[in-house]
Formats: sequence, C-alpha cells, structure tokens
Amino acid sequence: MFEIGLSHYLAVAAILFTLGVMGIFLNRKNVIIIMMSVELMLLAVNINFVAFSSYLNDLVGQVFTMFVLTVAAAEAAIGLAIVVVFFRNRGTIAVEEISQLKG
Amino acid sequence: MIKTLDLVPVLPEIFMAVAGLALLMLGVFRKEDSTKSVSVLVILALGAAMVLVSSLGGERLTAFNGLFVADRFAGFAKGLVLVASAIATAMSLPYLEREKIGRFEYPVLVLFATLGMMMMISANDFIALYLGLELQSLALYVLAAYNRDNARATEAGLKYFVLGSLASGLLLYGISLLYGFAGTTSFEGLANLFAGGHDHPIKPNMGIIAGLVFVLAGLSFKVSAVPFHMWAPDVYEGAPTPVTSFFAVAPKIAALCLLVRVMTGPFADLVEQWRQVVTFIAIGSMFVGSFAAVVQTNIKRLMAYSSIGHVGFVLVGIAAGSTLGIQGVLIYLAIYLFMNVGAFAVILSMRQKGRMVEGIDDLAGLSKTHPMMAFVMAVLMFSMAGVPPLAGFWGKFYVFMAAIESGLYTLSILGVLSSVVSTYYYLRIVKVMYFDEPVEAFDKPVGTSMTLVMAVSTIVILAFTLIPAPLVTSAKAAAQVLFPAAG
Amino acid sequence: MEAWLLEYLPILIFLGIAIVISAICVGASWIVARQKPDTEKATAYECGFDAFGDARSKFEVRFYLVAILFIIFDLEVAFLFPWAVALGKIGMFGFWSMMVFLGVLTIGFIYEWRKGALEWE
Amino acid sequence: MVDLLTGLLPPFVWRLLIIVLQIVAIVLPLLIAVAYLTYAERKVIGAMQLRKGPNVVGPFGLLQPMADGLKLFVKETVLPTSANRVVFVGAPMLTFFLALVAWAVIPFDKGWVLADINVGVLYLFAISSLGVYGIIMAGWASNSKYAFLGGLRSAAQMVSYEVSIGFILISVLLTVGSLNLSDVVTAQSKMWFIVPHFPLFILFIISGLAETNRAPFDLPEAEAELVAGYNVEYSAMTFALFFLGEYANMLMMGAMTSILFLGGWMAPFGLGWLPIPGLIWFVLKICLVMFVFLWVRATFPRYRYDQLMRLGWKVFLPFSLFWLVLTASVLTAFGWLPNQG
Amino acid sequence: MNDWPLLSLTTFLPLAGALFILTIRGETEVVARNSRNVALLTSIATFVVSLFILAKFNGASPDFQLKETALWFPGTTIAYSMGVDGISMWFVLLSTFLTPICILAAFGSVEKRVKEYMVAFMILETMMIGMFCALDLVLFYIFFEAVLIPMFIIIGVWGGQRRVYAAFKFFLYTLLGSVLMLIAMLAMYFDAHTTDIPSLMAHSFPFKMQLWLWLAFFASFAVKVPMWPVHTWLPDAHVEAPTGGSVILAGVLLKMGAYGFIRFSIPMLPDASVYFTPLIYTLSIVAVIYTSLVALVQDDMKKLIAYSSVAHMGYVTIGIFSMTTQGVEGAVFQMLSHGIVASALFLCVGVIYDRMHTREIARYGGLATRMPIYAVVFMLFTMASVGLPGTAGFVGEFLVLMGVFQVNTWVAFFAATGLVLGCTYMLYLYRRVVFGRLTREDLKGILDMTPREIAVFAPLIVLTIWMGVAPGTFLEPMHASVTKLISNYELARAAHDGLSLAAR
Repeated sequence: MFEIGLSHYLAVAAILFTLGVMGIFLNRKNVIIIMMSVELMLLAVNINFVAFSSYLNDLVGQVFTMFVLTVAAAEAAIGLAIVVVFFRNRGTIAVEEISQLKG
Repeated sequence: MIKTLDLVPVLPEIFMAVAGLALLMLGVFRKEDSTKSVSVLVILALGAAMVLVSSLGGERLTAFNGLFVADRFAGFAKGLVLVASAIATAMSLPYLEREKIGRFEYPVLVLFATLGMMMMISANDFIALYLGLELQSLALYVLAAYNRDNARATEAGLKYFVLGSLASGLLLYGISLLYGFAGTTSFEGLANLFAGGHDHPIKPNMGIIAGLVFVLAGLSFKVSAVPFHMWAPDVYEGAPTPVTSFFAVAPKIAALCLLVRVMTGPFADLVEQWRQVVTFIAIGSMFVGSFAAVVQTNIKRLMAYSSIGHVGFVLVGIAAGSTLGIQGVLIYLAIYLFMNVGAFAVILSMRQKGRMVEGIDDLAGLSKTHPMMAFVMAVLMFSMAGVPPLAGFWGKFYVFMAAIESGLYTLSILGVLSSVVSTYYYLRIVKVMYFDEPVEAFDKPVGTSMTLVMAVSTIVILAFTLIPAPLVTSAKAAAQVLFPAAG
Repeated sequence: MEAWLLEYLPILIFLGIAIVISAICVGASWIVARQKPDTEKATAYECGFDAFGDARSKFEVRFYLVAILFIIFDLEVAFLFPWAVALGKIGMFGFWSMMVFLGVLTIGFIYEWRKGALEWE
Repeated sequence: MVDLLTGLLPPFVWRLLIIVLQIVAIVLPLLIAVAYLTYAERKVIGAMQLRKGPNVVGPFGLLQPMADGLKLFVKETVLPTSANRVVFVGAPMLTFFLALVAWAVIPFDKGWVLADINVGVLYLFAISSLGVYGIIMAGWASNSKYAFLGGLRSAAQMVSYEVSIGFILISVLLTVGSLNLSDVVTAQSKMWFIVPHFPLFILFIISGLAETNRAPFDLPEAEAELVAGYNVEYSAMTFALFFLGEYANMLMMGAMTSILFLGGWMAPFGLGWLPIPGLIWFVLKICLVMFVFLWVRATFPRYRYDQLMRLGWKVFLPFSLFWLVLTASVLTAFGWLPNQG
Repeated sequence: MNDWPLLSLTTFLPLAGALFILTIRGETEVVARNSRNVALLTSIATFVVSLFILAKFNGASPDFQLKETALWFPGTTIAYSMGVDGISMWFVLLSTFLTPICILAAFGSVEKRVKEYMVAFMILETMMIGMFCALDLVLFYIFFEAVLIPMFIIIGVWGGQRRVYAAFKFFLYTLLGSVLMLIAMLAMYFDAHTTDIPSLMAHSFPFKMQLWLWLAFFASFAVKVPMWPVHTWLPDAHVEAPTGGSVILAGVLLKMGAYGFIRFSIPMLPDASVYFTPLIYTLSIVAVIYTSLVALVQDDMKKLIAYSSVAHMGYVTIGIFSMTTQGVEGAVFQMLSHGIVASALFLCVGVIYDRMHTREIARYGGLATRMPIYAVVFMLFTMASVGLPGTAGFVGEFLVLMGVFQVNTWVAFFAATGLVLGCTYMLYLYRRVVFGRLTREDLKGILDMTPREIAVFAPLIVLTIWMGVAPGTFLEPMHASVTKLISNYELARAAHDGLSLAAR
C-alpha cells in the first residue's frame, strides 16, 4: 500500500504555502481572496507543524498549531473589520482600487 | 511536571495586561468621552511598567518554563519601547481631539501593542515570539485604520494588514521548518544544537537554512527592511499622523530588538549563514531608504523612507554580530527614538488654518515663522543625516565601528556612501525651512505636549555627545548579556 | 498504516458513500423528471415582479459582526476542548490558566456588549 | 461457509465489505426515520390542533411520506438563470451529505458504532459547523434577494447558537474527560448528566432548535417575511435534499441530546435488567426529544430575529460560559475530575 | 592662568557666546545690534585667550602641549583629548584672528537675520578651533564634520543667487570625502587599539593597510584642500557665500585638509605617503597651472580669487609632500599667509560688493580715482598674493619652492610656472578693477572705505607685512614640530626603502 510519509505532508504544505503567497501577489480581483490566501498560508504552516510534531513525537508542534489557529482567527476577524471599513469608505473591495496611496 | 511558577520576571507585562483590560472597562463604562482620562492613565501605566522593568534589575530571569526571559537586554529594549509608546500617546491626544476621532480605544490599543512588543523582546521561544509579534501586529493593524471614516487611513490599514499577515505567514513557515529540522522551538535549545560545544552539533542542513531565511524574511517585513519594505511608505502616509509617529518608533525598535535576539540567540553559531543575508538586506535598505526618499514630497512618506534607511544602518550593527554591534544597535535605536519622536512632534504641529498639512514644501520659511520649531527640526534632520556632533552620528559611528571590527569593509563603505545620499534629503528639509521664503505660517499654539517632546528630543540629541556614558555603558551591559561566552 | 488511522477508514468510506448517495438523488431526478425550463421559470423569485439589481449587493454590516464574534468564540472553544479533557492531569495550574484566559475573553465580551455589538436593532 | 468466503476475498476487501454494509445499515433506517419524522410531525401537530393530519395515502396515511418523496423526485429541477449552477446544485448535496456523515461516530449501543474514534465529540462539532456552508452557498448561489437574506440570517443564527453549544459540550466533557462518545455514555452509568447539568440540558435543547432552524427559531424560512428563505429557488430533488438534511439534523440533535444528557443507550430508571437492547432505549430517547421538538413547534410563536440573536448572545452564551466555569471550579475543588493523575 | 584648560576655553568660548546670543530677545533692530556686539566681543575675547596659548607655548619642544584629557566614551579609547603643537597652534590663532574680522566685516553687509548669522559664526569658530586642537581621532572627526552645519547654513541663508546649489554641493562633496575617512579611522582604531593621535603616530600600520587608509584620508582631505579635480565645489561655495563666509572658507576651512595631511597622512601613514607622493605632485601641479589658467578667464571677482586659492593650496600640498623642513614649513607658512591674504582679498571684494552688489569685473574699472585708500589696500594684498618679497606670500612660496627643488626639480619648475601665472591673473584683475578710466555712471558716486572697514583691514595689513618682514616669528615655534615630523617620516621612509630593497 502507498505509504504516506513526512515528505508528502511537507510537499503538500509547501504547495499550499506557495499557492497562498501567489494568491496574495497575483490576485487582481478581490481583497477577500487575499485574506483567504493568508489563511491558506497559515493552514500550510499548521500542516507542517502537525506533521513534524507527529514525526518528532513532540507535542510542541501541536501546541503551536493551536496558537496559530487562534491567532489566525483573531487576524481574520480584524482583517474582516478592516475590509468592512474600507468598503464603507470606497464602496469596493477590488484590489485595483487599493491605490489611492501610490506605491 | 510544571515547575514553580515564578511570575516575577513577567510582572511588568502582567501589570500592563491588567491595566489594559481595566482601562478598557473603564473606558466602556464611562458615559462621557473618556479619551483624555484613559490616555493619561495609559501613560501612567506605561510609566509604572517602566518602573517595574527597571526594578527587575539586571539578572537574567526566566518564566513560563523558559519561554520568557527578562535580562538586561530586554530591560533596555523595553525601556525604549515604553518611552516611545508613552511619548506617542502623549502626542496623539491633541491630534485626536482636534480631528474628532478621539475614542478611548486608541490609547488602550497602544497599550496592548506595547505589551506585545514587550513580549516580543522577552521572547525566548518561537511560540512566545509569535504570540508577542501578533499581539503587537493586530493592535497595529487596527491603529493604522483607526480613522475609520478616512479612505486613506483605511486603505493604509488594509495594506498593512495584508502585508503584515503575509509576513507572519513567512515567519511561521520558517519557524515550522526550523522546528521540524531542529526539533525544538526554544531559543536555548536551538542555540545548544548549533553550538560547537554540543556533543553532536547539528550541521545546518537545507531545511534549517530555509527556515532561517523565511524567519529573516518575515522579520524583515516587520522592520520594513528591503526588499520587504513596500508597505511602509503607504502605511506611513495613509495612517493618521500620530499613529505614524507611533509606527515609526516603538514597533520598529521592538522588531529590531527581536531580530537581534533571534540572530544572536538561537542562531549565534550560524552567523556565517545569516550574515550574508543580513548584509544584503542592510545594503538594500540603506540605499532604497536613501534614494527613494530623495524624490518624496510628502513628509510622512519621506519619514517612511528615512526609517527604512535607518533600519538598514541598524542591520549593519546586527550583521556585525558582535557585542559591539549589538551595543551599537541599541545606541542607534535609543537615538533613533528621540530623533523620530521629535521630528513627528514637528510634523504633528504642521497645521495651517486648522488643517493638517503634510507637504515638505509646507515647511518653507519655518525658520522665520517658527524659529524654534525650525531649529528643532534642523537639529533632528542633521542628526538623522548623521552629521556630528549630533547624536545621530554616534549611532552610525557605533554600528560602523562594529562592522569594521567584524571585517565588513564593503558593507561599511556602501553604508557611509548611502548615508551621504540620505544627507541630501535631510538637507533638503533644512533648506526648505531656512533658505526658502515663508509660505503660510503654521497655526499657533503648538501645544504643550508637542513643545515638550520637541524640547526633550532636541536636548537629548544635543546632549548625548556631551554625556554619552550612561547610554553607552547601559547599552554595552545590555549587549553583553547576549554573548555570555564572550564574558 | 498505523492502527489508529484505521479507525478513520469507515468514516472515509462513509464520506464516499454519502457523496454518491446525494449525487444519485439529484442525478436520478434530473434524468427521470421532464426538464423544460423557460424564462419565467428560471428567473429569481421576487414577489411576482421582475428581479431588479444584483442580489449579492450590500447587506447589513451586523452579519459581519456576528461572523467576527463567532470566529473568536469558536476558537475559544477549540482551546477549551483539550483543556476540558486534560484538566484532571494539569491540575490547579491548568485550571487557573484557563480561568485567566476566560477572564480576558469575558472582558472582551463585556466590551462588545457595552459597545452595542450584540444589539441587532 | 464463512471460511469459504474469507478465503475467497483478501481480508482487507472483506473488511471493506463489512464496513459498507454497516453504513448501509445506518443510512437506510436513517432515511426511513427521516421520512416518518415528517409524517410524525404532521400527525402530532395535527393531533395537538385537533386535526387528523395525513390519512389518505395508505392506512393512516402511512404512505404519505413515500408519496411526497416520489412527487419531489419526478418534478423538474429548475436552475435559475442568474444562479451559479455548480454552487446551486452543490449546496443541497452538501447539506444532505453532512447530515449523513455525522452519524458515523454515533454509538447506537455498546460497541455499536461505525467508527469508534477518540475525538468523536470534536468530529460532531466540526460536521455540524460545516452545516452553515450549505445554507450560505444556497443563499448566495440562488442570486435572489430572499434567498440571500434568508441564507445570511440562517447562517448568523446557526453560528450564534453554535458558540453556546460549544460551551455546553465543554461542560459535559469536563465531567467525562474524554472526547469519545461511547465514553460519554458510559460516564453516565451512575447518573445521567441531565441531573447535574439540567440547565445545560434545557439550553442544549433550545440551541438545538435554533441550530436546526426549527420553530420557534425558523426565521430563515419565515414564509411571511422571506418567502422560504435560502431555499426559495429550489425545487424537486434539490429541495428534497435540503428537507431531508434538515430532518436528519433534527434526528442528529436528538441523538446528541440522548448521548450527552440522557445516557445514550442505557436503560432508564434502573430498568437495565429488562432484556431490551440498548438500541431500543436509544431510539426511544431520540423519539422523546423529537416529540419535544414537535411539541414546541405546535406551541410557541415564532421569535423575532433580534430577539433570537439577543437570546443567543446575551443569555445563552454568558450562561453557558458561567456554567462552564462553575463546572470546572466544582470539579477541581472537590477533586471529582476524571483522569486525575 | 596656569591651570586653566586654555584650549577648551578657547574652543568653547565662542559657543558660550552663541548661546548667549540665542537668549537675546526684543525688537529686530535691537537684537541685530546686540548680537553683533556680543559676537564681536566674544570673538575678540577668544582671540585674546588664544594669545595666551601662544604665550604659554614652548616653541623648543616638538611635543603636544597644553594637553587636556577627559574620559568620554566608556568602553572605547575615544576621549576628549586636546593639545597643540607648533603647527596646529598657528591654525588656532589664525582661526581666532580671522573670526572677529569676519564679524566686523559682516556689520555692514549682513542685514537680515543677524542673530542667526552670529550664532552660526560663533558655532563655526568653536568647531574650527576644536578641530585644530583635537588630539583624538574621533574628536577630530567630530569637529571636522561639524563645521559643515554652520557653513551650510551661512552659505544657504545669506548667500547669493545660487546659494542653495552651492550649499548643497559644498556639504555633500565634503561629507562624501569624510565618511570614507571615518571608515579609515575605525579601521585604524581596530589595528592600533587607540584613537589617541600621538599614540597613533607611533604606531606603524601594515603597508597594504596604509595604502587604503591613505586613500580614504586623501578622499576627505583632497576635497577639503581642495585638490584638482575635486575642487569644483570651492568656486561655487566662495562665490555664493556671504563675504564673511568666503573669508572663513578661504582663511581656515581650506587649511583643514592640508592640516589633515600633516597631522594624519604623513606621520601615521608614511609609507603610503611616499607611495602616493607622485600622485600628489601631479594633482598639485595640475591644480596650480590649470586653475591659474581658469582664473585668468574669470569675470567674477570672487570666482577668480577662489581659483587662485586652489592654486595656492596646490603649493601647500607640494610643500607638504616635499618632505623637507623648508617645504613643510613653507607649506604651513603659506597656509597662514594665504589665510590672511585670501581673506583680505575676499574682504576687498566684499567692500565694493556691498556698494555695487555685483562681483562682475567688467562692471568695475577706474576705482582708484574714487577710492584711493581702497586701491592701496587692494594693491597690497594683490602683491602679497602674487608673492612679492616683503609680503607674507613671498616667504611661503619661496620656502616651498626651495623645499621641493631639493626633491624634484620638475615639480619645482612647474610650480614656478604657476607663480608666473599667478602674477598674471592677479595683476590683470587689479588692473581691470582699480585702474583705467572711471566710465560707468553708477560708479561715479562710489565712496571710499569707511573707518569700520579700515579697522577690518588694519590688522590684516599689519600681519601681512609682519609675516613678510619677520617670518621668523612664525617659523620659530613650529620648527621643532616640523623637524620631528620630518625625522619620523625619514625613519619610516628609510625602513620602507629597506623593505623594498629587500623585496627586490
């Protein structure tokens, strides 16, 4: 039977992470997608932590995952709030519109 | 399993957390507008925390099973951060009241952000590091978008949030790799693994190097070092000015101190591996900070590039990776603190007919209309440019001294050359103030807190050259903690 | 494959079967029933009027607020799960740690309450 | 014979076969139960309102659910032109799918459980959380104002009560010390949790009503305001799947209530000596809870939305949090915590 | 006054004056008058105090004298360490002597923001004096760089049309050079583990390192001297600066570079100095001849004098690197005399600029008829600049030529050519401005020098003639120091030659 090892988890995490980073930089449509990309990155990190934790027989990785989860939630909450106020001011959340400040 | 819980080293943090929560409650239960009283209380709380930090003495204490460490270095850095936050809060109050965006959450958020910074500074494990960093960042995201009815401020908040979370992601990914390949997240554990004295020192393999690079990239984002600096100008420009003045100082100091601790703690023995990266980042930051600032017309944007440049210089000290280098970093940061709060006090006083102005050209002829303000700004600008005998010179002097000691000649030469370029735009401000004809005078009165901040920062900048010993010795003592082997 | 993973095998199979069942339900009906759509039928219902505007436009910000609150509190629950199971082992230290945590959350909750975040109208 | 069979197939495949059979043994009765729950609902409410309820199709109208199902099956599946088709069809499938898979960890009797995983409670909690997605997807994909608003309302309502359900679960878990549902049941061998956690039981039932969008919390499909809520655009089998999923969820709530508070498969009132299998007791308890659900529907008027949200956030959440702290304090103080070590 | 920290007193007295001026408040007119007076009094007092240095100085000793040391930066050897030898003492005196003159000269010409002007000038004086007294590398650097700030302000605020450009160019050019010097200083610190200048003089650096260090120092000093081709900031700065600024620039600031060569490059990096002497010679010769030619075609008086300064400083560098007693003494003497004479020339330009508000040579002519006193004074300094025997200019140039002739005849030859060119452009200038017929209408009303202006020039005239007639007064005290410099250098050079012989 096909054995799933550490490297597979790491590969999945790396792919997800790359997707997340790409999502942030290549996405030209919607800020929400950017926020989802961020979450995807954190998810990749969590996969890494849990996989390592299991591999190393060490709980720290899972503890870290819990913290990352919590912080990710708080981050999402704040991000959502910021997106809402942005939307109220500008009436859009399209990425191209975030350009009032040049740079 | 759980050892005796010694909370003494965490006392300042605990105090701040309790104070923050209490003030939150106070603010929300007070019927009338409580911005002013909460602000004052926050400043008092920061002062009290400072007293607690200093009462810990210089001994190295750990708490939470070694996740948290309080030592001289932490004490020094926390002192800087607390001073910066207190000054920023004091400077914000008149602005908030004037712009009618005063809500008591503002000082409380500053307090929580400061608490996060203190946790960062004292982190002795990547978990603690991450939590401190995020506590700080989350509060800062909100602060950036604090003026919620202003399109630019919310855009700044959004940008800061997106790029900040990206940075957190990079950092975390790096941490996860380090954890996986080294098997621990504790700074001491990692340091032991890489140390030569260990029985089987781990050879840094690709995973660890990759993790290190990711961690560095994440932290570079937080300190706005090149190539991860692009958020800084936009956020500095868009955020409300008092927020910018806070951003420019306290978080930067905290993040740089964190970077110092990470680089000299767990990775002390991998210095050969990270030095090149840090050198590259330092050179990039110094040059981008210098060249990009030349064409700016908005003074807040200019300050952003200026701070990017300063970060580059601080990184020179980190790249040196020696006691002298860290001493230099701390001295630099202390001076940077006063230069920046002073400059922002001037920027916050830039009002014409009740409206805030941000153009560099609005400073024209300031030496005639507000001679003292112009003098302060000139002193600060020359200091930032690193012209002796002002304090800014000594910051640069120490970091370059450390770089030379470590044999980083190319870095030093490029660094001083970029500092010449940066001088150009600092001089430009002096030129606008002194050589140009006055446009419209700024509103009076400037305000007591602003005047006070300007006066204090100018005096510090001028007096440092006369009495350098207190800062220099305490910075040295703080730096030595990080190099126990060197004694 | 490790033994404990095998316990999840039935769930995996169940997932597969459940997907198949739901697909069959829709698919079979699709094939069996007569499909004769026309414009009136396929327009979104709007009390007999022609639909105007995009349905997915602005909606009340309170829904966001609820979502944000939910994220925070649900995560809190995620922390509580392992704590609840292990409380016997971690003793007083664990107990008080969580009490501090809950205390902080309660303060946040009170803040929200006072700020009117929990009011719907 | 058995040897022949085992010899015929490799053990792994054999095992798979058993699992599939077990699943069928869960799903089929479940679907039938769902069908007759609708029948029971109409009958019970009819009785309470002094009506007869369905009595035409088959004896006592017993074939009515079958007829309803058949009718929906042969109806045309209307796909609104403005809808997002994939999501539109996916939403009811997801709802139904989730309603089914939740049963994978339910212990019907001692050892009668498809997957005796040690994080059963977590699994249930996770699956029930996912339920929101089906509704949000339906509301969004329909691209109709009523559906959208109904979906949002429903989602907000579900997540609001999910928080207090979470706290209730934690309180129970504190008393059990395990996330395994079988352990939860066996922990009640001395005393059902309804006794010490009686307020929680009430809270849980009410939250369950809200979580399953049942009356008096059936706001999302409030005919008068929102036509039919998130499923206004649905017809035929897609609608049927929502319907089935909703009733399966109700049964699920009943099962959870039984497991968490009513001792699961265990016999009540010391009747353990009776030769009645645990499964029967379990089913009876579910029926009891279902009856309460129907009873409530017949009795209470519908809540207003703001009242609903206020109840969730300002009453249930603080109270369940308080109860959690109380439970933890009492257990810690008296040393009654499970797995002490 | 035996135990008084004379050097610190001299250095910081002007700063105290500046602080005092800052406190002056009131009507613009009153403030201006009071600031002027306070500044003048302070600078005169400073000059008087500095005369005590001369009095207490023991000319027979080659050592640093009147030393003061105080701990400064703990953890490093950086200390507040002051002291003068026979060479630097003269520069201190030059600075204290020129400042009151500049301030006096500013009485009529600086009308706006007088208070700030005086403050800037007082700070400038502190920095200049401090730089010449500093016996610590870092302290030296501080003063060396700090000069830029007040000078930047002086040029930028009170300067001419293109003052902003000139101020920036001045600042950035000099800064660019000196930051490299800073790096070199740090490198020296880590090689010698001291920043004490006397100790560093005793330390011998590895040859390879010397080369780099020397180049870094050269980058700074060459800009400051200024040497061709990095002299281009000088004409701009001179032209745009107010008269007082030009005077100090020509009189003192230019000497900083050459002083640096004497203080650092030669004693600390002798081998590299030997190695790079041809470079210095070449650049200096080019400077002398090229800038003289450029000066010939200038139609702006200040620019012409500025270029002449570059040429004169060319002699100075030639003299310093001739490494003979006459050469070095001549160079130092030349610096002093140039300090006096060039300053006086700028003041001369200032006198008529204040009247006509133009520096264009073509706008003048025939001033002798209306301004006889001015013509005489201008004549004296033109002659001194040309190097007429009996004036200050002669002694320096003569000694330099003598010194360099012993070492390299070709260099001496070209330098002498420069002298001839120098005569040409100076006399040409004088002829065009002072002689000829007074044709222009607006010049007909021009008035001769006021008593204040005469008072400004009087000490300069006295000194110019004194230096020309009795150069011994100035050469005696520096002799011991110069001899020590040369002997140390010879030792090092011998060692180096031996080394290179051995290498062969």
